Amino acid sequence: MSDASYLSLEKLTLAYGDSVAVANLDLDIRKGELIALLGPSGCGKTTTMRAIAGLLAVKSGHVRLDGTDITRVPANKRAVGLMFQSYALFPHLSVYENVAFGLKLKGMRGTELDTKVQSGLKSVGLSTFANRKPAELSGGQQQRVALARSMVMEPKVLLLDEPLSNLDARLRLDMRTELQRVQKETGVTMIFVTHDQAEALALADRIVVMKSGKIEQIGSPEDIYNRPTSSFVADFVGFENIFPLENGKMKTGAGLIDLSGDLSSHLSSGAPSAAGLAWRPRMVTLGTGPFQGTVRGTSFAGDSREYLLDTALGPIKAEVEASQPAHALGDALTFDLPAEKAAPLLRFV
Amino acid sequence: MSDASYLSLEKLTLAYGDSVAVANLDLDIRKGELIALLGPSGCGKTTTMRAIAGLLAVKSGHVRLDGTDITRVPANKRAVGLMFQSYALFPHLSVYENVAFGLKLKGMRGTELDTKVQSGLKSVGLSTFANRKPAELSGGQQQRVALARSMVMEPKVLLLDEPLSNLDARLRLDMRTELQRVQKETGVTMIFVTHDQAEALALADRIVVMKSGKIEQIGSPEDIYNRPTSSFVADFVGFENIFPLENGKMKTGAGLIDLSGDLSSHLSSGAPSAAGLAWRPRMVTLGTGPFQGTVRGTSFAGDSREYLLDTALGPIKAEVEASQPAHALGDALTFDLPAEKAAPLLRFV
Amino acid sequence: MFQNRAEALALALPAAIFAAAVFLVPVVILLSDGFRVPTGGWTISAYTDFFSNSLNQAVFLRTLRLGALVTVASAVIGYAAAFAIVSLEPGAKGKVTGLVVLPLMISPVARTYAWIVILGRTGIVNQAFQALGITEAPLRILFSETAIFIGLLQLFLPLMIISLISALENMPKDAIPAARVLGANWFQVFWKVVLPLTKEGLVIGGTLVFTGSLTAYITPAILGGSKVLMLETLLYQQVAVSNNFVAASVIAFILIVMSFAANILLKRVATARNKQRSQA
Amino acid sequence: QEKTLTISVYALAQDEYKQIVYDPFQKICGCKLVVETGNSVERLAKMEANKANPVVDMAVISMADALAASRAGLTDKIDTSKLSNFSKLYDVAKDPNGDGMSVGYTFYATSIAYRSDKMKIDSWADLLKPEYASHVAWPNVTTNQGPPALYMLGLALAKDTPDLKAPIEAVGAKKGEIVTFYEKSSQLVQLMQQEEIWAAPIGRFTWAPFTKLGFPIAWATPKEGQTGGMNVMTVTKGSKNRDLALQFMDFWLSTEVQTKLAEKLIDSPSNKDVKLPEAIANNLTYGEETAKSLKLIPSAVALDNRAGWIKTWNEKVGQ
Amino acid sequence: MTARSLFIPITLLLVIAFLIGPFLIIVAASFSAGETLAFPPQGFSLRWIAKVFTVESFRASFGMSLFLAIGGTAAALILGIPASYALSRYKLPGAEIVRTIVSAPIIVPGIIVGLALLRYIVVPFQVGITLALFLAHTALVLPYAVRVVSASLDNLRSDIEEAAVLLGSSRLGAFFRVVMPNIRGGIMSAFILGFVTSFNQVPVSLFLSGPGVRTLPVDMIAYMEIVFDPSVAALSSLLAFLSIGIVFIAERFLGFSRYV
Ligand SMILES: Nc1ncnc2c1ncn2[C@@H]1O[C@H](COP(=O)(O)OP(=O)(O)OP(=O)(O)O)[C@@H](O)[C@H]1O
Ligand SMILES: Nc1ncnc2c1ncn2[C@@H]1O[C@H](COP(=O)(O)OP(=O)(O)OP(=O)(O)O)[C@@H](O)[C@H]1O
Ligand SMILES: NCCCCNCCCN
Ligand SMILES: [Mg+2]
Ligand SMILES: [Mg+2]
Repeated sequence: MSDASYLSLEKLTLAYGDSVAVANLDLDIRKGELIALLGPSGCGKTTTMRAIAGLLAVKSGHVRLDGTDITRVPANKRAVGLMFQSYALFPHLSVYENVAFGLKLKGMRGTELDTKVQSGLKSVGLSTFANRKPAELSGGQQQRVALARSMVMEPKVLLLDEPLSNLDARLRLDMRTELQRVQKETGVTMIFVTHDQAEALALADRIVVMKSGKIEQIGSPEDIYNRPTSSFVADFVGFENIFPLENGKMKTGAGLIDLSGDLSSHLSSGAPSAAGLAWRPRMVTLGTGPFQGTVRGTSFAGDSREYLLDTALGPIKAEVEASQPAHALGDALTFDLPAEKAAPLLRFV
Repeated sequence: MSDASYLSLEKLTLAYGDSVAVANLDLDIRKGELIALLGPSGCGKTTTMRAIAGLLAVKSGHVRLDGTDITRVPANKRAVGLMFQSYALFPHLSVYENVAFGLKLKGMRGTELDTKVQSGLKSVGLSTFANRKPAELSGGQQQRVALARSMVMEPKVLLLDEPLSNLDARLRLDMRTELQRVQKETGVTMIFVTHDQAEALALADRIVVMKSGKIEQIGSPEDIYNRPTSSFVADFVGFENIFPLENGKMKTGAGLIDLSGDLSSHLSSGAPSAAGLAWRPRMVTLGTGPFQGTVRGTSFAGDSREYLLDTALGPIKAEVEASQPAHALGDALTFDLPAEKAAPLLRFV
Repeated sequence: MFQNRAEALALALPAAIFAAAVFLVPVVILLSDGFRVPTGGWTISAYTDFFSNSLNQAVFLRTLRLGALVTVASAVIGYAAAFAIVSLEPGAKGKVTGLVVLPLMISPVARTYAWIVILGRTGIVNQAFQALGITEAPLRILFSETAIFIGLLQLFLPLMIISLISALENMPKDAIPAARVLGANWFQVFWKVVLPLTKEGLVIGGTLVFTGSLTAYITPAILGGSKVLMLETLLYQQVAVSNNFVAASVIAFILIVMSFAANILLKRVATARNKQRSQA
Repeated sequence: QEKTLTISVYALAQDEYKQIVYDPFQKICGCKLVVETGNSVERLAKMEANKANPVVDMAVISMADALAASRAGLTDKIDTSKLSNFSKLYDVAKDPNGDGMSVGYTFYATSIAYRSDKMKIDSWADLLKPEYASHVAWPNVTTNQGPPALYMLGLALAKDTPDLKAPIEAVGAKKGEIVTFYEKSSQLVQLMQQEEIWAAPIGRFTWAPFTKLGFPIAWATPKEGQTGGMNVMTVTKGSKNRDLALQFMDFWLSTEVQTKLAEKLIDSPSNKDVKLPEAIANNLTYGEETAKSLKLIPSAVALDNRAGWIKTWNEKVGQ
Repeated sequence: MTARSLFIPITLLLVIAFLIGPFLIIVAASFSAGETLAFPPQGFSLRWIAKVFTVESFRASFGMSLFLAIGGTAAALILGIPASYALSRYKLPGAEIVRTIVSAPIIVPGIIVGLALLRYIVVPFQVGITLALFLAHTALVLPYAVRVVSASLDNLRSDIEEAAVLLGSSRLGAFFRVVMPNIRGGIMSAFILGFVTSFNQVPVSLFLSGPGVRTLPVDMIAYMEIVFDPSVAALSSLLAFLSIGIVFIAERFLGFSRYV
């Protein structure tokens, strides 16, 4: 075992009956690393987690933890914690007892147990709900019980399946901090699924992007966010203006168009084999540039304002600071897709 | 009935047993309006929706729809749709049958039914899953079935309880568009709970912020986002730097400090009775200004970078464009809380 | 949605009234005979008399023991079997359940006769044991407490399995995986999660088995060779031979109390696991 | 309006009874016959419950139960002058309990069926011999064969007190060896077939199946003699169809009907005019001599000692 | 994993062998030429099967038993399902009392039930025996209906009923459309247990029999009292296969709601 592969998935294939959900997945995770698992609904995130936890029989491939092949080790012997997307709280147990469940199984008793459970409840803000049954809690409260239940266990690997999806933004920030604190204190290796990119960016050491049961890209948050390697990842992380390249030309609604000199040289120096180019809405410059467009839609997003433009290239999304003067539907605008900002894509899928 | 109160809640009090979850709530909603319900976990959002739908007996107060008091009208006679936070899919029915359920009850049959169900499934991207049972779907897929099931019904009022919480960002954008399309086509009045502020801002005509079973503020997205009236709302929507005012002075970790002339005049003209002031991290200017701070934390958030500063005023959060030069932990910085950007708070809670 | 008291009563009362009128009242009147002094007034002397007899005590304890053994065995086997059945594919599930149900339709007398064929000195079991060299001479399994145990278990196990199947079927799907990842071994999963979530099934199944074992007459009579007295045997003697219905009602009441106690005990057992001290 | 006669009988051989007794009688009387079946106990219990408003007109029960019924005031004296066949009955059947309340219509011997190749039975006590006991099934005291068998064992042990203490103790002492104390005689054929047992005291009416097993099985004639039992007819007190009931009883006791029932091996006749071929007779309890020789327990003794027998039995055998 | 995957087939094999073993002896005997039960069976013949159909009293009592088992179980389910629904979905005052009352019939020895009903229902109210039997069997099956169905309902999430109502179903409709299909297993179990209990019921029926009214198991016991010939085995086998048929039909019937 190298340090770089504390937890490793090797050619992991997982299936429900005959339908393969995850195929040939390879992934190495360092000890203490915090991995965010991203990907569209149904791409196999939960499935992968269940296999790591030992809840799903592996069709082929291996799971190794700390040098040992645990592919056939039963779930209760893995020291892998899992917070279920569906919470899976025990309906017959109170909040307190739900959180205490695993600790008791470890043999913890008395004040030690109580202190631990109480602090777990406190960390998710549910101290006053200890005696409620799960059915008497709101959705977000249930989710926090599930979170507390898996965190107090301090497993070697903690898998969190959309741990914060039902929490408000404010609370989510607190919980993020809490996760980081626990991670720092216990050095746990953590994989969490999230659909909230801010969360992934803020928390993760590395982000794994999955697509249809396969890994599409692995990288640091900056990598994924700024340097998506494929059109799929680019689209997924918010590069909404994406164009394929064909013979060095950009394929648009208006046909193949030559790249500007800037862009052309930017590419040939940085990514000579690029198969496409992508710009986030925020990267599109409005009010100046070689292209023409008409405002077809607009929406407010707090700090900024988004415009949907009808252009010869096809629809273009642009985002500008909310403090800038607003454009109305039907306004004609010039815009640019600045060369230095374009993300070159290696694969176009 | 005035147009401004197509759906109205009057002094609505809701309780579980003896514990009051929602107290004396008043709310008027226009026909065709799209309301976002925001608030911390456990504040009573689901409870309110259940009461509107007729699933929860009203302790006191009234629910009126289109001029009729429906407080005691049974749930199935209300023409109010609800998408459950827990999905509540019928486990024994296929995805198709789940979506067709309500339509069949309306007497729809044959091709009309089929067309409708298929288009519902298509709109949530689940056409190929029609024959699966809910247990064979991923979390996000289940959520989309629930969404489709409630949308195809085209009720007068559609209540969506965290409809998109388990979807990835990309899909969430598509679903948003879909919701807007349906809303436009059918003119349905919609209330949705979301913890995603971008969603609330982008979709909602008005936002209702709840706290502990009461309404804290109602307003347009711009209002809520830029002009929170209370420290609670300010904090909730991301004004992370909040200070109370005492006798015209700002109460900070360094004691009461005088307001700068700018700020003072800004206040006395705009909000003479302000009880507090708030700045978003993005409003804090770094590198210049009267205050001093040391970088204690930093985090990446895609487009931007966040700094947590230790200052005499207390901890301050600042956010700057990621393209700006980065500061390291321990760096000393000057900063300003610009007067013109401060949001004056009427209540400090 | 479900806070309407009138609605609840309207749903529950017909069954309750029916059971009370058709069943409870006549039975209570009959049983009250055992508490009556012929000259008027009430007494429990029939019960103190019954228990002061050492034979009766022994029979009582034996009945209790056998009932408990059969109940525990059927619970253990029943859970394993019900678990296995529930995890089958829908089609196979129906067929296997059908197989479990089949023996229930055989007349209990015929079934005990079949056990005579199986357990007899020249029966299949003894033949197998001898062929495998496990025993030299044929074992005397028939006409013993063991034979009664086997007969009763076969008679009542299906009731337990069927009760448990319906309880297991709707158990929340992720409860067991959740317990597993929290470190529970299969025994703990069962004890702490499955048992409390299926307690209604266990209570009903256990009560059926226990009560059935207490009041079984034919099986102890035939397979026990009447060498092993049970309370129901005494009851039957009072009714069938002595025509003493008051004495019979005393024994019946004791049996009822035993069943009722078992019912309560079962509920306790199933719930005990989650009565935990919470210092919150 | 058609008259209805309700009778209460043992549940045995109802198809044959219908053919031989019920249907022909309905033709003769032009009345409707309703038949209730069951064992003595439950039928007596029902008669008792319906005492004020009797449902049954005529009941067929055991001799001892008949005495119990008459003691409980459930039956009436039988006007034998209305029974044309009364005089044809064996004397023992005419008034078995001596109270004028019952008439015997059939009786049976009880002795020991045994494997003649494996053992030799000369006395009831032979069953308890060490080399035999572990191949014997003994009737439970609660069965009809139980007390008579014990009674005969008492005679063999020369300790024939009405409380049957000595024979019960003797059986109790061998309880570990004795294969089973049977409740239903039907299981004996099974046990005999499987060679679990070689011998058991049985009533003659269950004899036939043993002869078909393919083993040498004999009917013992122990030196103490055979015992047995008698079933009788009674008329319910307060019956509204007394004459019809008597007419029915008379029909049943007729030589023709008794012969037919005997030929089907259902009931041994109590009518001495019945003549049977040897093959049939051998499977029944037939003939005046046989009838007279049976050592029956008097009903009063049975009734008065029943509870005591059971108590002793439970202590010695059931413990 | 392998231990677990073996657990299921092995458990099932052992349990079924144990439960079905005696049944196979009975079936074998039904088709045997011998006079007793035996294994291996002695020869092959259909005479015992044929004999079953010639015993006249079996026919009448079979009809009675079938009526009681199906009618009584159906009546018990009609009374019991609403009660179990109330018990598991509502906060019912006195719920424990109701539960105890409806469950009581399973813990009282049958002889006592039969006698009590004879003395205090049949005689004083002059209730017909058939009706009395029907009432008694309904009462006896009621506990299964209530408790077994409760076991299913308790674990069934209740939000789906709310969802059905919001999609336009009436409360009753929601019950039939989304509750019933999901507790079919429980109802089926209750039906099987009830049917079998009723059909095999001896002690209660002993006293509740009257002129011309008898149940099959009582008849069978009477038939077997003195002579056991394999026709009883044959009858048992026939009944077992019939019950499979009935269970199958009930399955179809209960499963019907799936397509409503
Ligand atoms: N069945 C219940 N019994 C008792 N209390 C309940 C019940 N359901 C909810 N509550 C309580 O009522 C309050 C409001 O709950 P509600 O579900 O409306 O919250 P919410 O705003 O939807 O929260 P979330 O965002 O976490 O879903 C919470 O404090 C919750 O604990
Ligand atoms: N029990 C099951 N039987 C059959 N197919 C299943 C089952 N569970 C999941 N699937 C399918 O496997 C694929 C992967 O599912 P998984 O739950 O891993 O997705 P996910 O990435 O977690 O999605 P989400 O973000 O929506 O939760 C999906 O297409 C899903 O439909
Ligand atoms: N299922 C219980 C069977 C009880 C039988 N007792 C009655 C004895 C009457 N023959
Ligand atoms: Mg998932
Ligand atoms: Mg909620």
